[in-house]
Amino acid sequence: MGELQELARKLLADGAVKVVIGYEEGPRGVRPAFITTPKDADRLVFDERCVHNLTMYLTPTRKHIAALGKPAIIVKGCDTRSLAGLIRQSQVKRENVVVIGARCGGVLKDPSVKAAIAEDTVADRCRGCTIREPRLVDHLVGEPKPAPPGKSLVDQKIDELDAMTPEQRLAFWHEQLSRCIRCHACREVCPNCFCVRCLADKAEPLESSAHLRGNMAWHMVRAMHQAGRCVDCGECERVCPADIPLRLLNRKIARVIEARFGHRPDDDPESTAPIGSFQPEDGQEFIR
Amino acid sequence: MNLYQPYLMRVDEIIDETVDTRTLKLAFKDPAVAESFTFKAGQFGEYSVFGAGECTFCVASSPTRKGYIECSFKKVGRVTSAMRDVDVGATMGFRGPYGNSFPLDKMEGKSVVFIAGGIGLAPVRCVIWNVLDLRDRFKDVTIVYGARTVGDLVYKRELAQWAARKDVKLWQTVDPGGETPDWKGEIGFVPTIVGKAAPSPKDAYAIVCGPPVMIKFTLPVLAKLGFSDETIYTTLENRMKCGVGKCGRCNIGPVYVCKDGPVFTAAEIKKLPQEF
Amino acid sequence: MTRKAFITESDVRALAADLIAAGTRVVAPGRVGTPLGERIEYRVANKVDEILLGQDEPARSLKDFFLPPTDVILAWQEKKDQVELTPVSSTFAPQVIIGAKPCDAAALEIVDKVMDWDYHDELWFGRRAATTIITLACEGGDRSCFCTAVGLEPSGTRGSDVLLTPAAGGYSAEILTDKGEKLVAAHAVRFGADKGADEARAFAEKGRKRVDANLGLKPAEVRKWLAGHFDDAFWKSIALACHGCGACASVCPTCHCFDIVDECEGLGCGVRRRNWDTCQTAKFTMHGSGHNPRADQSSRMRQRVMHKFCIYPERFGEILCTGCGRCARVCPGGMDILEVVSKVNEMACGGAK
Amino acid sequence: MAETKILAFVCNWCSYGGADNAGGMRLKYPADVRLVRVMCSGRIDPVFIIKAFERGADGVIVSGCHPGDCHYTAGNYHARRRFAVFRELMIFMGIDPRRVTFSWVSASEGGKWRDVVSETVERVRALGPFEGYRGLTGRQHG
Repeated sequence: MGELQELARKLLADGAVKVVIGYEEGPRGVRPAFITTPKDADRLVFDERCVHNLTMYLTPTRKHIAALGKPAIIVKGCDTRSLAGLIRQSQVKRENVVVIGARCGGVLKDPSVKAAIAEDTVADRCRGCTIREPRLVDHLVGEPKPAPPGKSLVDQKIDELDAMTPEQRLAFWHEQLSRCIRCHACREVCPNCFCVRCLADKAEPLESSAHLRGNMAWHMVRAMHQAGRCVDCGECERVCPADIPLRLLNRKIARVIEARFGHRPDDDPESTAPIGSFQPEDGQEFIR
Repeated sequence: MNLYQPYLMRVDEIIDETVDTRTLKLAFKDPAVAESFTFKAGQFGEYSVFGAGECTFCVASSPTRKGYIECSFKKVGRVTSAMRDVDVGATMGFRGPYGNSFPLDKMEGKSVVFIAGGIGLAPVRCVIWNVLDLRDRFKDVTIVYGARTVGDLVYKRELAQWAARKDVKLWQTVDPGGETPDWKGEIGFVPTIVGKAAPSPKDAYAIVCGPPVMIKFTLPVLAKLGFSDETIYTTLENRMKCGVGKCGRCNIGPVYVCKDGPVFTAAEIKKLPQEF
Repeated sequence: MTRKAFITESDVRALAADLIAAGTRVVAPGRVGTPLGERIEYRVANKVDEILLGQDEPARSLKDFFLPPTDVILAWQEKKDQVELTPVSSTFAPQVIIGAKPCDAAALEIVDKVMDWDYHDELWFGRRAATTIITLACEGGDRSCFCTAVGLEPSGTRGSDVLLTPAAGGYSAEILTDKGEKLVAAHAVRFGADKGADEARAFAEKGRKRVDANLGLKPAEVRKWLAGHFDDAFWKSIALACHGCGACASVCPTCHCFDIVDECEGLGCGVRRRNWDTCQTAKFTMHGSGHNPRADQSSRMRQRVMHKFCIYPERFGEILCTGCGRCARVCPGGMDILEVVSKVNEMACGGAK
Repeated sequence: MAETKILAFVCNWCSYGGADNAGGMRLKYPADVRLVRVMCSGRIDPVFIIKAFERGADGVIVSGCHPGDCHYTAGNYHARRRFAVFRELMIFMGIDPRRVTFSWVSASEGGKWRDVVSETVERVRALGPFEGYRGLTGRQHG
């Protein structure tokens, strides 16, 4: 058995953890798995189809997972930034979870089909990845992998949008957001969306209807609430049943924050959040 | 026009029951509707404040009183907050009546025991007045009503009226510690007082309404007194939106509270999955 | 009173062109380009060449056109102490759906039952009455399809007014209802004499076999098991990966639950809307007091499965599922209703437990 | 030119005082503006601005204490970061940022308040009503 499965088996057998949150083979490709007995550890898989960011299963909103007992979780390098965020925001205590880092060389755009990582198969968010070897971990598994190829298309698309006229941009977003049906799947899979009661679940101030006015408000508010916290794991975009390019919004804001406040999401639980902190000398050229 | 279109109602009277509960008396704006509108004790409706939304309550007034309906509510959310803000003369909406009702025809000629806790008196009060307005058709009427504190007792004016009537046996109670120095009623939890009141199960029906915990402990007391589960009625309130079996949220297993209820016998409730 | 005819693919397009030219709304599968790639959706066709007469399943079902994600049910306007209501009309302009999936057409008939349960939902049936559905037989979908397990057919006629089944040179057309007959009569020039019936039968047979391979089910046994296992540990085990997002319900052709909300359009005026809602979120059943009868995700998951395979069949004699497989395709947690139901089926039939 | 509807969110300690001061000094400015007083500019959630447009505002003014003057020490610094991001988001979504004025107005700056309002009104009047946003529900019924 592989290194990962052996480690999981041991953790469960020793009683160090009660559940290993990882990936297994499902009817339509790889999916999240919750392994609770040593003999089931065989079911675990880890390869380039493991696109899911599992860290949201650690948030206090997932009561049914917490009920299983102390978890171990399999994370990719990128996922550790979410984990660091959850620790930073007091949602997860580092000592309450065993972190198994898996070395990663990028995941697939279409995880339902097995394929090698290449320029045209790799998920866009993996391009330019700098964190292939997770650091915030208790155990590290897998062989070092080469960096995923290619340049981010999202950044390219943002540049295109920035170059458009405001009317064109508005038309673009109207077209995209008109497909939104307000299922809020983007929120539910997001490790940052751990609010006990989301603003969107209240009758005020957001309109819950799936018309363009309500959709614009929801996506702007969500983007604002993600500002400085989004780690671009791309889960919201992956799960959107309407294929709305949500990464464009979050990535744009991340770029604004980096340009203005010099902050990038990292895997350090001690770092400061850009929204929620300030510098007296922050730019204010837009303020009268 | 569609089935979600409410009747327009005028707020005729506002009665503060406790610090956080209030009763609104609503009259139909359309005289034709006022004339033709009928309902049965136990039925509910969707009350709305335009701009805030709809909310589900039983009709708290008796079907024997025509031309108006009353609802009693506690301020907990957006709609009930808006309902607290309306003034006399304001316009509200009402859809209904929906759901089944208490079997008054079956109860005729029998004794009736009413047991209620807190604001659970609202649906029971509807039946009480229905019975009292047709008093000669029923045998003994016993009412056991309790609340956490004296301040939490609703329909105080009517409690006084019932207390004054010779043809009604009224037991009022408050939870220990909830009494005031001049409190003349009982002190103790509703199930205990029911045991003390010990209404006869002979030819009798019981109507129980209140917080789940009160119902839970009252049912064994009634059973001990000899009431069968088929003669005990209660009403369930689940979150609802449509009131007519379409919106899909009020079901408890296979039972739709809006269509099969809200009135159930204890026997029916025991058969339900414990998900309410 | 079904009769058969034949129509070529170019005549289907010509028929659509005639309808569009006459101002009838035509809804058909079409490609929608997004920055994330192309998707196929049922949508209003403005031009004939947008219509896709293929086998790909639209990402969303037809319910959007009968129970829109958001729909105005009335408008109000305050005037001093008075409120004026403007009811919305429940008569709708005619629309023709071309190229519907048989499962999506069948879903409408299934949901009809609840929409007519003692109270007649005028908005639903107004749209139903205004719509003529030309269905395109299905060759059997992918591995998540299981329509034959819930009593439907890839070439089934339920809910359709006209069923087109591929045959050499075009489609064998089965005219199933008065509405279908009326449409065909009005466009008689587009239809030829019946031919290709044998090919159509073979197509249907092939499709059925293909779907059959995915899942065999004994719905009555499943229902019985579900009715008796409300508190089974099974429910806890299947909901772990569930995010409670409700994406499954939003793409489901039969999920019809909704919310009613008021929205202001300024001061003293606004509209009341009916919006899609889903049993998968916590707030769906949350009481004003904060008490929630379905407090955890496993109870919400159970509700969805129960509603589809036990409650609805008991009430209306229909499984509230068409086996279209969309929920499995869209689930971010990789959950699969096929898997859940086959496990139930196994427990129900295999004597386990 | 037609009157527009401008909603101003002003902080209790500085900008509301500034507006008061403008009134006290009998400074004249267009009557298009309605004030909503909040305790601090840090309380002004971007969703307020969105909501204002939804309910029919043609323009929005957001105003708080000058940096360093916040009654709560740092509320306006926090607000500044948030607004910087929100403004860029608006631009990215294609919403005209000229419909929103961010400003610092102290309690003694009646003149500045008049200028902020006058400039905003002039700009928003030139842009015309913002029915486009409020009407995004597309009330079609089909």
